[in-house]
Amino acid sequence: MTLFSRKTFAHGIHPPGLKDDTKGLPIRQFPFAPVLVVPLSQHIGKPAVPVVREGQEVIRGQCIAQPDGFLSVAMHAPASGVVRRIGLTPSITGRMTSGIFIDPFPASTQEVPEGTPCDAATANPEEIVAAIQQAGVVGLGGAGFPTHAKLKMPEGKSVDTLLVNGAECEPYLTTDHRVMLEHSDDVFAGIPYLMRATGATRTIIGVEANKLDAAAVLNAAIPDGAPITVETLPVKYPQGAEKMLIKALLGREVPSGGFPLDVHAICTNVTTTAEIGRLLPRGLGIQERVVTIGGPGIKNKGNYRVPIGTPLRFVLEWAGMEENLTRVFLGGPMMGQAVSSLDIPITKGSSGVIGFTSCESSPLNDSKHYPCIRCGYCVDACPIFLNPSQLGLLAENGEYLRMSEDFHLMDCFECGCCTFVCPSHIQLVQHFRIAKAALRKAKVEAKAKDDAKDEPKPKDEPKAEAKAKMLA
Amino acid sequence: MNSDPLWAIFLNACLINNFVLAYFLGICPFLGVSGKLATATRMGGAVTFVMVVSSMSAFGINSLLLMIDAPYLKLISFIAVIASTVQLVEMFIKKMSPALFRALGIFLPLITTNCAILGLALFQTNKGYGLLQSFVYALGAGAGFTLALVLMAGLREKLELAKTPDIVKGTVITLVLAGLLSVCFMGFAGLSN
Amino acid sequence: MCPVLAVTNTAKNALAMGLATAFVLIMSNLVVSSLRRYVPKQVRIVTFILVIATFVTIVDYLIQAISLELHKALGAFISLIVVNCLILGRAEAFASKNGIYRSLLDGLGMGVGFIMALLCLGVVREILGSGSLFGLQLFGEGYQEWIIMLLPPGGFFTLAGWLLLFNWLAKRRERRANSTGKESIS
Amino acid sequence: MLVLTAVGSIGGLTLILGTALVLANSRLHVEEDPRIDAVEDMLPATNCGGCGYPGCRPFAEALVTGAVLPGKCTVSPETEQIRIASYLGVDVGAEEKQVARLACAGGANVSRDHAHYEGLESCGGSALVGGGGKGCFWGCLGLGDCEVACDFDAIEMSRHGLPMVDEDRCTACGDCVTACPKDLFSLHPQSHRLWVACRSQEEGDEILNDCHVACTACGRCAMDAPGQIEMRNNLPVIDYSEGTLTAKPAQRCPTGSIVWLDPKEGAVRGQSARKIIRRDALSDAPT
Amino acid sequence: MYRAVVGIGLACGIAIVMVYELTGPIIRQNKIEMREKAITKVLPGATTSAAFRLNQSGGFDPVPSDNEGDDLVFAGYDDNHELVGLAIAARGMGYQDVIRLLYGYSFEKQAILGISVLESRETPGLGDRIETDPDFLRNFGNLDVSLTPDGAELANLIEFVKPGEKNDPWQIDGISGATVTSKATANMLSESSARWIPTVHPKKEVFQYREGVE
Amino acid sequence: MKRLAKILDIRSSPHVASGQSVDVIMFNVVLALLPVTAFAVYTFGLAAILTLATAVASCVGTEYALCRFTGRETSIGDWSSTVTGILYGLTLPPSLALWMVAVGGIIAVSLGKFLFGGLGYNPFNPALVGRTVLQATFPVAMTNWPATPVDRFTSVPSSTLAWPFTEPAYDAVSTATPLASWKFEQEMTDTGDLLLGTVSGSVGETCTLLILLGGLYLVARRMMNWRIPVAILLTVALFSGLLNLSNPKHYADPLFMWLSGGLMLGSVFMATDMVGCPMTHPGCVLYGILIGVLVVVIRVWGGMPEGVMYAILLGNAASPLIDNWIQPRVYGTTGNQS
Repeated sequence: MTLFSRKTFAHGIHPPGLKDDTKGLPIRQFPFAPVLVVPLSQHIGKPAVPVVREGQEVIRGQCIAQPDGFLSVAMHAPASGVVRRIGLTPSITGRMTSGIFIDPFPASTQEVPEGTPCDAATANPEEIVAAIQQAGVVGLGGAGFPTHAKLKMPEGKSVDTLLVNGAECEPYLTTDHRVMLEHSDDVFAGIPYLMRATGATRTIIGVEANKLDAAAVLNAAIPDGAPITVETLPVKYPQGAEKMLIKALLGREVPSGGFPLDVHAICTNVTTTAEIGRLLPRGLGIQERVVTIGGPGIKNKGNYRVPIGTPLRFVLEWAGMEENLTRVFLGGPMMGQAVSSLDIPITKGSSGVIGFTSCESSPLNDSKHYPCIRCGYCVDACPIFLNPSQLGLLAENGEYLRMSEDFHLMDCFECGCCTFVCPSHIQLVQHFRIAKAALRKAKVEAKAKDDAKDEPKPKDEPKAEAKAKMLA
Repeated sequence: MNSDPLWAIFLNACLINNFVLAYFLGICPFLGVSGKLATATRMGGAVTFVMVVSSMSAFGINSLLLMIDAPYLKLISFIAVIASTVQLVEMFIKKMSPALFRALGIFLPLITTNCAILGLALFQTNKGYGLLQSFVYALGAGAGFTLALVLMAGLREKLELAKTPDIVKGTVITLVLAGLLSVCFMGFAGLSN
Repeated sequence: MCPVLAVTNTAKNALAMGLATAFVLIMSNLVVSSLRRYVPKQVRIVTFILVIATFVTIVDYLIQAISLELHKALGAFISLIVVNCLILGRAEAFASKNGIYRSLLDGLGMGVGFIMALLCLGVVREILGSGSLFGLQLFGEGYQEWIIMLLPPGGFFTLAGWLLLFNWLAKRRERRANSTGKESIS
Repeated sequence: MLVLTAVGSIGGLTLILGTALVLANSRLHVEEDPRIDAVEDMLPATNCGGCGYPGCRPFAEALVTGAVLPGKCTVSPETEQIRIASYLGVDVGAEEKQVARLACAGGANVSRDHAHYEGLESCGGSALVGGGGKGCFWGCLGLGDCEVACDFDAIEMSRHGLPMVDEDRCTACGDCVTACPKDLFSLHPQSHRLWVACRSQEEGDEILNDCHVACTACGRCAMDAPGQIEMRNNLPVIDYSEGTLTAKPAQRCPTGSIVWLDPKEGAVRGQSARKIIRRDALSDAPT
Repeated sequence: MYRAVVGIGLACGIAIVMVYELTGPIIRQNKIEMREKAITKVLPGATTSAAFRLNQSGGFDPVPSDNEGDDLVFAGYDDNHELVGLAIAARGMGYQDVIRLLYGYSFEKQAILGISVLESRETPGLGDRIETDPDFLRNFGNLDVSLTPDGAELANLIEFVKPGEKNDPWQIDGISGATVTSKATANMLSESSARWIPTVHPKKEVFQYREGVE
Repeated sequence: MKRLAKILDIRSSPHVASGQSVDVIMFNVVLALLPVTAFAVYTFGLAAILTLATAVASCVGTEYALCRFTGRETSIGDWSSTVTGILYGLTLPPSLALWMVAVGGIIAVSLGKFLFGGLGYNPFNPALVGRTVLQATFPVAMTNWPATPVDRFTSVPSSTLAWPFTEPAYDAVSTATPLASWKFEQEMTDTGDLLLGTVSGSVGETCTLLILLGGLYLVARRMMNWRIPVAILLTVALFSGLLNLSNPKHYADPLFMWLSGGLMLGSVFMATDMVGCPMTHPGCVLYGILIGVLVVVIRVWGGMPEGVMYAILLGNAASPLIDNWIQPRVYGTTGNQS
């Protein structure tokens, strides 16, 4: 382990860490809510298909929904209980999605029966990929991308390095930190599955320097002879982003619009890795996840193992909230999404529940909004080397098409660095989200129109683009 | 005969007495085509090219007129020659590069009635420049025109996204910018000393 | 508009330039409209330019004959009347399609308008720039001239100022018209 | 002598130049259909895209090639379309006037918010933040993206934050349809009078806590007009092609989520629904 | 088509020639008057003038006075047909563009008697003070351009000095605030006088008044 | 379904911010300018106080009036017009008539800033717009440098209090700025004097050391891009150094170039105006080089002794082009954008 590695990426920002409240608190089990809601779409891709009926009794860990297609994963019952109904539930995206409502049996021991194990040493890559899909594993860092889909090697692609992402650069969040400290064995149990599935020959675990204890624990726990190294990285946001981590650890740049595979790397979150290491040898599926519950608006801060589907209202009531709690978001404060309804359940992607009170005057909230003064702070902050200032001006004028064509809007992954540093308090990220949504919509409309037309007309695509331009 | 050194002629035409910013020549295309940088660059190139061509033909015509001692025909023959030269160039571009033609659009015929072109021919004969001097003068004037046009286009592209008051948008702001650029160019005064 | 801006630094020059332009405008309108039947479409522009250039040459010599001083002040810009978009524009858009009488009226109207426009510029620039109007001192001895008004930037700024004023007036008129004519939709 | 030089040189000059131009004209001429310009002149030049082409010029090109009929232009008045049609010698191909309609009636006077949205004043923006905070996840966010998108000033936001479409001005260009992040707008022929002004797919009365005019999927309308209205995804779907529709289903609707759009009186609701509509906005506190 | 173009071209040609013929004499007269005015200004006392052109051999030929060009000198005569002096043109780069001016040379005083600006685009109110500033114009009341004893060159070249520091008769006091233009004026005078004075001075006789010359 | 008990606030991420703010930045620029201002007052006395006060008052007043007139929310609170006012005042000759100062201030804010849409959209530095337009308007007054009287704290030059629109009367004793005396008389000024500011010149451009101090403060607080002044100064040094080597008599040495005139004030406080300079670091360096070259060219070969303000304005004019050509290389792509 090199203690003070200077490996990092260019640009980025240094937000305050704010992890001290929870980083020393061990993971605790969270109680079961009176009703658990398992949304069928907790991942990117098609929703899973329920395989239970209303009124059916389920056992904890039982598969209750099967994947629909390759970009979809299975769902498992978070508790033993009875399926009350299958209906609409609000989700963090602001749309209603279908979910399975389960009333847990209050008296149940909530034990999980083991299933068919999958052995890392003997299984072939296809089996591992299938097992991971069946276990319902998605990226637990927050993105929600089905992990097995990453591991499936397309024709002609190869991977030499597996990167395990322990950067956890978001303020407040300490789940990865605790997992690395408490479940290093799971991490090292998970790594062989991933290496075997992808054919990677070495593994690097990247840990930010504010988690030196975790790095030390991992380093000490590396199995003898395993091609695994632990690297500490300078503390910088957004080091935990896939592209940034690859740049920091390998010095390679993922091509614009491409994937880590294009530079022979694959990147998984450390908690995801630990989860694979915990589930696969026992043939289980995900029924709970570690969540940091913190922020100034929360009374009993801590790291909890929360059953999937626990409604936020229950989480907050149980953890206790301050009187003047006004904002709650899932994930960290940089990229986490604001919660509009407390009926939203905890999903596989929820790495944190952060509550702010009305006293936490985020400068974005209260101060004046100024026009862009072209100070260039955002240009210096953007880890993707975009020009957020220009993009912001274009967005205000509704020039969405130019944003994507001339200024690489689609490379933006909404890390929030630009908005964080902006002295004019311009909601750059939100502008970009609107622009992307409008462009996506225009594209879909164009495609729909294309399909609907009997004779394909070349004029249709420009038309949709013109539309996108007109949206302001 | 004029004995100004070539570099002084170039600097003079390009910076000190910039056609657009000091002589108000070629304002129409300056206001019209300076909206987009890409177009402005091409327009600048086109004007420079036409300037050189018409400067050369004006020099020829002028020598001819001096030979037959008919200075009173200067203006009418200049305009005729320049107009037809430009029209030929226009047809040529339309034939050779429809894309370029489309980009410059209606402004190609505008070059015909672009005072900068005729002004160049007139000034050059008034100053009594020789062939080489005329050539350099045309190059300088074209470069100056392009420079002003490109600077303007850059500024206007930037301002397009600005919250400029409605009544100022368009011609007014362009004129103000031209005035400010003109003030800036005053810094070059006296350069050729 | 282009070439005439340069000589509007005094009201006198502006007036002279305006008159010269108006003269060319009216005469060329006349000639063009009377010739319109005989000129084939392909060579229309060429002949128009020839006609205009002729009148400009004539004006040039006339001014030289009237006052060499004035000719010196206006310089090569008289010749540049040829390429004034207005003249060719009117010839092409109006005179070539209308009768002599109407073309004459059109030329007169446009010419007067043009003179007014140039005067607007010239008056402002001379008053501020030299403290005089048509060469007449307006203020006392101690007046501090605003030199910039006599220089090219002053021309740009003055024109911008007038346009701004007109825009503002138009906007105000529009707003007034709107505020009465708007009905609510239920 | 002077006259001779002048005449000779000018004559010679014009002769040479004229020849050059004539030659060039024949050699370098680029063929372009003059009718395109003529037709473009007759089009409204709004470049709205309502015809399905990126602008008026491409539409003009398509008109000239006969790929499309003048009636496709939703903006230009009928007289202009007839002019174009007679110029090109084709049919007008007029279509019935379409207008944009909003499938939501939940203004601030009848609906509540779950959460208070802060940020850019744009529906598109707020929709991306937890759905915008409106109690009904399907409902109109009321920040007026459609109003901005409309090039014809046909949309104005009402006092209670709902867009109102001026059917006379609406050209059915479809910009509002694209602009609405909740996809509440759609284009319909003006003659379609019966209209479902709700998109909520929730079943039962619980939705009424969030919006008093939401559809509760009670199905009464479907019973009133069998064959013409059927319930799909907890929402009535009207089949306009099946016979003549009457205002009856709208009168029976208990929440007023089905309305009858009368050309004179505007949206007509049933007796029970009329009581719901309040003059002023609801307070944020839940009942 | 040809007929129309050529016809109109011919008509235009004729019109122009006619106007040229009509206005030509007046214009010529105007030009002469204007120059006379300038010559009177630079040669106090002169009322009439005659033009001479430098020929190949270094001599001067009388030419009609409506001729133009930089290689001309003008002799000025008073009411008694006495030669007052020569008016010589000078040109040089000013602050903004070329400045052309005329200066008067007196054979008796071997000095420059006055200048008149023919053409300048200098900054109004600043650079154009070379025409109006009385302090500056006073320099040319009697600016020494005397020749060396052998007559081959100027004894002292004209020099430019800071405002208020004129000590010698061949020095020109600058205008404060318009240093560049006044310096340019001094330079072009210096250059022109160094070239012309040695040439014209010995040929005083050539320029004496003759009948028949305007 | 149970309904929410309380209304939450929702907003787009990120939910935290750095706390940097435009008004704070502008206020710090004012702070950084304080030493220079204080020194100006010390050197030129009452005249400097009046000039600076009028400059600031006219700029802020114009901003306020225009905002009122157009019905915009007033933008005085962002301190930017104050910065403009101080910078503009610092570039004026101490004896300038106060009515001219006011005219320039009005021009600076209205023509230089407000017409373009206010803060953030002005392509040129407003203070320099005011200064340059004033230079073109009243060239004589703007190049008049009277010797500072001993009783500078009790009396003002006679020209200062001229009635509006009248030509000011100038005191007889005038001095030349170091640059002018070098340009027109080839006289060098002592380096020590230049450093300490005991020379004639504009109100705030004389003391180089204090300007640098202010600049260092801003750099330390990361409110200024140090690359711009460094690029300008290095270019000037290199270019004039080469000239100086080729002909020491004819061309001044780099140190003199650095310390004389408005180069320090301009490169530290005006060229670095965020609104008018390019956004990327390479762009800023290019911009600095361009300004540096123009400064030397205008100073050495141009008609005027000083060219910094023209150079910076031309740099401003060129910065959209620079921004257009030099875009950051986007992660994962090989070439430039667009």
